[in-house]
Amino acid sequence: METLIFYLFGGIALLAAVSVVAQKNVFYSALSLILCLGSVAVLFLALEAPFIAAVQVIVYAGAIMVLFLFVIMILDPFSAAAARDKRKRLTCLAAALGLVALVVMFTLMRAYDPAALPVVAGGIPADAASVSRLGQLLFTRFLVPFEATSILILVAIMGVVVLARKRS
Amino acid sequence: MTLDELFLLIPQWILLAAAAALMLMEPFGRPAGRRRLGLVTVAAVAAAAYALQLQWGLEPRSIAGGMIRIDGFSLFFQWLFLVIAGLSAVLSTDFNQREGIDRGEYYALLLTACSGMSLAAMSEDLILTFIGIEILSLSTYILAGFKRRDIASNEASLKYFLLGSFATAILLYGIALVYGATGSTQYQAIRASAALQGEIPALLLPGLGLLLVGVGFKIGLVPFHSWVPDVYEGAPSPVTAFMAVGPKAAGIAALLRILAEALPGLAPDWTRILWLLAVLTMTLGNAAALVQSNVKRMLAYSAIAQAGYILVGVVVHTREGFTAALFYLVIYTVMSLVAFGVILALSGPGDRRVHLDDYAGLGRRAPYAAAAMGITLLALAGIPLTGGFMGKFFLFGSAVKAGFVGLAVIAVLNSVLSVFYYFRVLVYMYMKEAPGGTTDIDPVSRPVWAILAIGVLLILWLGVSPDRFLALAGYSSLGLK
Amino acid sequence: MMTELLWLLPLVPLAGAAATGLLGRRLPKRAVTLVAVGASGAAFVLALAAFMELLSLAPGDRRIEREFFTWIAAGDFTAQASLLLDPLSAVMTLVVTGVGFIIHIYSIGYMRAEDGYYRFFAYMNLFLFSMLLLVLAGNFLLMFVGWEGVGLCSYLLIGYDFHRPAAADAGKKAFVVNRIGDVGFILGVLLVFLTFGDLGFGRVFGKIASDPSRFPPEAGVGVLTSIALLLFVGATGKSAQIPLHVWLPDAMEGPTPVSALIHAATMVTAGVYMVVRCAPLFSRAPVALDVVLVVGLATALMAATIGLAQTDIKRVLAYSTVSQLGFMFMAAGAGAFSAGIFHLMTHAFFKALLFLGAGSVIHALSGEQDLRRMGGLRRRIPVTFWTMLVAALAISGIFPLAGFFSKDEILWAAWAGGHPTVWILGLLTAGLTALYMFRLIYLAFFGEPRHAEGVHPHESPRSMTGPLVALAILSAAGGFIGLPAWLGANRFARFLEPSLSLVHRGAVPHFSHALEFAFAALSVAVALAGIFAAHRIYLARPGGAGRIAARWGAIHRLLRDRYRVDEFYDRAVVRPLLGLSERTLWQRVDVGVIDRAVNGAGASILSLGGILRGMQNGLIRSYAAWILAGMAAVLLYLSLLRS
Amino acid sequence: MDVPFILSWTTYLPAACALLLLALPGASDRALRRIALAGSLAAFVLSLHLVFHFDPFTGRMQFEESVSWIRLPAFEIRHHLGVDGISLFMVLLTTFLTPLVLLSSWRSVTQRVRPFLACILLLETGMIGVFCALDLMLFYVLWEVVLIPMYFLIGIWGGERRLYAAVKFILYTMTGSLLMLVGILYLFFAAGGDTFSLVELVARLESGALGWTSREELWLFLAFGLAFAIKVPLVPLHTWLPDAHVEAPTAGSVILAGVLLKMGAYGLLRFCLPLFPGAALALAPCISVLAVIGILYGALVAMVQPDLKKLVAYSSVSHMGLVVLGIFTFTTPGLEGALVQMVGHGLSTGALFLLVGMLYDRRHTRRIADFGGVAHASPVLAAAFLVVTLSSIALPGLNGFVGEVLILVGSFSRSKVFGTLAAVGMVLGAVYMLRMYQRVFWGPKNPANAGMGDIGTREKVLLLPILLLMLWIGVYPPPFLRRMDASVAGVLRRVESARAPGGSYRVDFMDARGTPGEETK
Amino acid sequence: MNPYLVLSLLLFLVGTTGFIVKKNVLAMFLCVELMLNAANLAFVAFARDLGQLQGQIFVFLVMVVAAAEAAVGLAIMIVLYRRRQTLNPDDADTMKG
Repeated sequence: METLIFYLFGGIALLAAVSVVAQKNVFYSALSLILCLGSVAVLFLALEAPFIAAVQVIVYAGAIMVLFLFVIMILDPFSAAAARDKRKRLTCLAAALGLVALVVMFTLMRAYDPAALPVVAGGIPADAASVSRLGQLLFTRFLVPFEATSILILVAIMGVVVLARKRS
Repeated sequence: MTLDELFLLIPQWILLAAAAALMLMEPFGRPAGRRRLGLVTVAAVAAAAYALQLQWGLEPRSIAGGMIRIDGFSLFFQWLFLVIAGLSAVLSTDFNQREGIDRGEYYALLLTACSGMSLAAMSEDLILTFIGIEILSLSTYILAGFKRRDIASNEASLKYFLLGSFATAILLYGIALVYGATGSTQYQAIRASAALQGEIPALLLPGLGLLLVGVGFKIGLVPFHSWVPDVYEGAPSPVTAFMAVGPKAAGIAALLRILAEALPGLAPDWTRILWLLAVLTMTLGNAAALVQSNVKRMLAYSAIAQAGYILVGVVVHTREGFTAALFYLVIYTVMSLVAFGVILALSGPGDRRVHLDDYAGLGRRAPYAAAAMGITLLALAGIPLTGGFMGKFFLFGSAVKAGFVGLAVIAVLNSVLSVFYYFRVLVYMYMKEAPGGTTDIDPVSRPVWAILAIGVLLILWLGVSPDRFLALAGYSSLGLK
Repeated sequence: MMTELLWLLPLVPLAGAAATGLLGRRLPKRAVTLVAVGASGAAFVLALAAFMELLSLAPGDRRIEREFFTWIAAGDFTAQASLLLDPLSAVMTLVVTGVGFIIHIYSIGYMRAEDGYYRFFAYMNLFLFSMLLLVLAGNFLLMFVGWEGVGLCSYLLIGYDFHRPAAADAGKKAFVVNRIGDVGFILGVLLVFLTFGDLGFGRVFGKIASDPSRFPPEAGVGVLTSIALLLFVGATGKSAQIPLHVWLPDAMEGPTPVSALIHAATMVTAGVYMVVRCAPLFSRAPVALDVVLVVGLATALMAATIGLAQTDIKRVLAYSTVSQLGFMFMAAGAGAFSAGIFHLMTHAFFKALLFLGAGSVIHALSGEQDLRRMGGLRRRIPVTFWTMLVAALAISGIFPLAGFFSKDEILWAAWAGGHPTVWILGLLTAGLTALYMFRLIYLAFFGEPRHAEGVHPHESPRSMTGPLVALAILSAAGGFIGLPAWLGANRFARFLEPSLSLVHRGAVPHFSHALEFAFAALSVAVALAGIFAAHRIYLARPGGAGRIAARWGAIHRLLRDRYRVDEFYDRAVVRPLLGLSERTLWQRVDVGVIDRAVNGAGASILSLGGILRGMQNGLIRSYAAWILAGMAAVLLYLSLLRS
Repeated sequence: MDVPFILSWTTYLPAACALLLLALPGASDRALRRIALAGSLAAFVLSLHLVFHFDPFTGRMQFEESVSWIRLPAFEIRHHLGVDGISLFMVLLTTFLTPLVLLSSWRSVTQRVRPFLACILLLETGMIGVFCALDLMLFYVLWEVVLIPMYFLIGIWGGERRLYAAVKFILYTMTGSLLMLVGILYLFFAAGGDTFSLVELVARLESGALGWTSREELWLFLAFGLAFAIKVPLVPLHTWLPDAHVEAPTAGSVILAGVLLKMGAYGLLRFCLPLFPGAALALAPCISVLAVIGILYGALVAMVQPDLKKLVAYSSVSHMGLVVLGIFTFTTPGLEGALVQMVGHGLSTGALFLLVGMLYDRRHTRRIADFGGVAHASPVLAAAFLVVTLSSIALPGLNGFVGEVLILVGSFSRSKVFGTLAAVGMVLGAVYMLRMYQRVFWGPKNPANAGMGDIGTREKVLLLPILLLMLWIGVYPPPFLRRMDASVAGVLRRVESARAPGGSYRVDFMDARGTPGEETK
Repeated sequence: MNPYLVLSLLLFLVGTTGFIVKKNVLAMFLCVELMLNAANLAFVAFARDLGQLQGQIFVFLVMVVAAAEAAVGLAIMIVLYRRRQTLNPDDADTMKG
């Protein structure tokens, strides 16, 4: 069952990802990305991470990507089609480099075997009540990173205020 | 998290509170208050510094569930970042008023960036390091584009943002791989896990590679450096000054922590990679700086090359090497801030007078600024009796001691190369006459003068009597390992 | 007494030089004259006193060496400032100061109208000092000081009229050619030090003489030969022997008293003096002696032939000097060291006289030096004529004038030493000497006056004729102190004996006095033949010279052009060297290779910078490609190139 | 009388004076010049104290002073000064020439007088310090410090192509010196990483407590030697010199030729020989070949130079080649000759540049072809020039000869070929110098010289001490030589120790040429 | 080898390559999101393999980071568009060399 889900949604995610790159129009790229994110959310479910799956759909695909779509619509949804390319060879180069990286990383990672990992101190075992545990952890052990992300959001707010406001 | 641990983070709280206050001052503060923005910033930095100073001499400890380490290394970098933020704020005030970007968010972002850098240096967990770097990066993306009406500033911001987020993603993937390889993101745990597994876990090597790329981007190592010249050129000059030292130092700090604390087992690998990166960074940075005629851009390339020198200390990965790298960071910070300080003092309305020709005959037109610039350039070139020499001396010394004679020789030859372009500025300032019709130099405010003067004195003092700072750096490097 | 004050001897002229040189510009001429001439006169008196004191000693004790201070000392290398007075140096001192004094007096008149009067006398006094140092030096290195010092003075005095390019050139040429010889000399000195660990004449020669096993007298080429040859290179430079003779004729650009003193009587004989001084060494290096002999002979012959075809009165005399110096070396080469010195002395008298006479002639003709524009001066300047005639006869070797005795002794030594070829060629040279000398006399003093209109020849002032007369007397009578054995005892040789006591002497075959007498008569006959030929060619048949020149055109041109040695050097040495320096070393190596490499290294780094500039194209995507490429490379390293 | 810290006083007095100059904003140029002159004269007087209280019978360092400079847990860098017979006269040469240089620029430098004087005084401090420093780091620091004022002297007050010359100068010399820095560091760590003291290092080497492989030693020697060879300069590393000389102002040229070049030869003597005797022995043949090439090459190229300064510059290449040849004979006469030649060359070439400067002040040209007949207009100048020329071509009785003959003795005793070739340099020297003299000073009266005038009192005061010193060294050198003996013997003992039987180096190349029966010690 | 990891790797490299290929700044940023997503997938996969919970926390934190980044990035792009009326990254090349 899990295998089937993986191949189905994994395939969709991959195709959608390729589509993000392949689409000439950025609007369709964004839609492809939403599809990809949704498929990955399903995979998260399969990986026993329901909370993350939910956040992925609600926050990521739901909120962030919608913001994207808004911006795309506000700006210039169809300019990308006419974009001129100053470096045609870059496409081939990128593909070649991506391929090299793929081959290399794949060879390096092939030997991955989670069973070989010793039990690491400080590991938090996943249990049934994972969502509540998750919330608990976020405010105890991971408080500092969590708070740090709030700084991040503060910075983002300031950035948007400073940059995107109307001319003063 | 205990109260005790909160106390240890007070400097950061102060900075963030001040940042929030500055942000709020913008909509709610009266216009008269604006002039005090810089003052508030400096006050916050001073307060944080005071709070930080109380931690002096504490036993090293890990807090926040092993996320944050309080030790000499953390203290050292927090100090450094506070100084950088404070000085940048002072350098900015006049400039911002002149350029009409004197807003509270500017200073708030400086403070958040400082906070992010501190987190990156203090963190003992890859995730927190990542978030710290991210705070720093987001702040600087915005700062770089702070002159919204300026095309260059906007372009710098865009380049920095796009490439930065690209690199961040790579870094994050690296973190994921390390996590997968060791089952943890906490440095000590990574180290222990890697050690327990006997042979090197399969995912650790690509993880290491991607980490190096991600952090190398922040530091500006060749070939991950390409954003540096453009962004430095386009960003407002005070921001450039800040970027040339802050993120670079934060990147070095993170790199040191990661490599020395989490991945010492991979030392043979990262040593060799970083050896090559250091050589590339020095050589290409210097070679590209040779052909620049825009002083800001030239200093950008010089900053790349300087990062290569600092990297020597990391490659060496001995006590001496780390100490020398930290020591050189201090000196580099002072040199860079003074150099950019002079540039922005002379840059004129619109931040335009940054071409070498604008420096012709400066020795006569603005003798003091020229002298400050001259001494700084000598220091950057590594001429004795300046801090720059002492820094290089200990760096190269550590390399020689650890057997990296080849690296030392390459670094030394690069110094010769760098002399060429540093001295070219001297040539323009002292050996060429100003072309007719050159406008006068704008008056420089007292605070900026003070910074330049203190900086120059510090450069000279470090060149003559570096013992104390060196001891400090040595104490701080104890935190590693 | 005098021996204690030996240091005064060179120092008096030095003081004179310093005084006239430093203060002379502000002093009146009379004061300059007083100081300079006084200094030379005082030196002569001192020399005389020293000589007398030496005479008063027993022959075996006639060697006084005084060390004043250590001049240079580094490690085991030491050179003392030491003076040595022995018969040889005493004779030389007398000649130098005596002739020098006379010429100083002569110069008062000759240089009367010159602006640089004080300068001239300063140089002259400096020359006396250097020459005395050379002569009195007690070791090789100090001798070298004088050796180079006289070269310097020669340079300065030749270039005295420095505004004339010819004089300036000649001065420089003299110095440089001398320097070439000097290098040989200094190398010889170094080799002496290396071999003996010492530089003092006495000690070095003592070691040679006392250690026949190490320095076998009849050995082939050994270290002594090397030393001797190197020293002789120095001598060829200073004494204008082949192949370094080229500077002396040009040196005639100097004022005539200078030519008389330096380039005839004293400095040029320094080479001979040095060889004789080193006779203990030379005599044990037979190969070197043969070289000396051959070079001397060749020089004598060659210069004599050139002398036949020169038209400048001073140049004739200059080649004559070269030729006579060749005779002196012939003597040394044949082992007759004292004969060499004897000829040196007599030559100093008559050649100085000839030059002074020539100076008087030039003076009389308001600067005319070309023999073809002289003639008939016999009655106009009688004192000059008669004194010059005496000198000409003396140099030609007419009995009983000084030259006869000295030259005859040399020829005899050559024969007796078993060199008949040398003797024949020497005899031929003697004939040629008489021929060119009387060519000069006839052309200048006899026949029709050919000088330019408006020139009124007049006799020189007393201060000039006086020295002429004095020298004439010496030229006439000077030979008698060295009468050959068949006329009595050679007192000169006997006097010199203590200085030559360490000389190695092979077995000398004994010849009868009658044979010696016959040879002497033969040489006089040859000389007379030469005079007769000169009379026939230049006086009896006007135009005879031209006909001969026309018939032997090629040879005549060769002689007139002095065998084109200068041109040869110019083409073979000077120009290639300049070309090498200019084109190859400077332009090609320095600028073309080294600098280009240096600049090229810089340029290549700059072009690397240019390439990097090009790569920094401002496009975000290509920057990202760099990052990706870097990432791929790092990963590639980690997967493939690791370990 | 024992003056404490006499060397520090001597060294830093000029620098203090320079700071004083910079701190006097209102002073007139005239006053500044006087202050600078007074400062340099005071340094000279202080250095005279060294001579009078110098003990010629010990090879050890004298007037030593040592205080901690940079103290670290593992090691310390000491401010360690001292002089011995090798450095004594270098210090004196520096303090002697600097006042003269200041005096020489009295009229010719009118622009930016204050920084000019400051540069010269800082330069003096650096140079004295280089000659006194006994701590490798201190030495290095001062060595580099010297470059900067020189760079400015060339770059600001120089001629038309001054920028090119200045950059070339700095890049050439920095390349060498930075590699030396790596060498110093390597040496330091190889020696245990606790001291930079030259005295201490040599002592350890002597006692056998410290040693390295011959390969290491060779590389170390090269690292140091390259820096020194560039400074000397040894062919083919010399091309910075003609440019620097031609473009530098008179004062710069004098200091450059007079003192700076000596730093290279001094470094060889002070560091390379005692620290790496084995490598010095092994490389002596190669270096000697380069030195001989330098002697001939410099002389030949000097012969065809159209520019006075360039000619003198190439003559320096030739003369300094002789110095290097002398050093690498490893004989007492060779070494002492080299030292005397260093002093002598400092005097004669310094004086030549002064005189060329005087000519330039009057005619604003340095092309030899533009001159001619100067002796008519300026007889005293011509006479002084002649004396200096003669000293430069080693006429006996003047300083050049003593050094040259000693070097020849040394080199001749090592190798007849080298000795002979070096002696040939004497001829070439005479050729180019006299050619130049003739073309500049002799010849018919030249209307271009009409306004020249002879040298004035200031210039006479300038030249007289140099001329007297030349004469003194030439006539009575023992006071100089005697003070060198013990120190030179010390250096030679170090070199000989490496030649000991069983030592890793054998130098047969040079000794093989002697004929039997004339071994020298 | 974990198939999720392979997928994650593929997604990551598609994002990486796409970043260089795309000629629209918005699309480029979408590719960055793709890369972040790939990392998230890897985190979750590792967390499951290790039986740990913290991997999920990381993903949560990363999402916040992504959100903040997106906000700032979009603001910058808006400014770019306002000034230049373009979203082509190749037009932002006034500074080079």
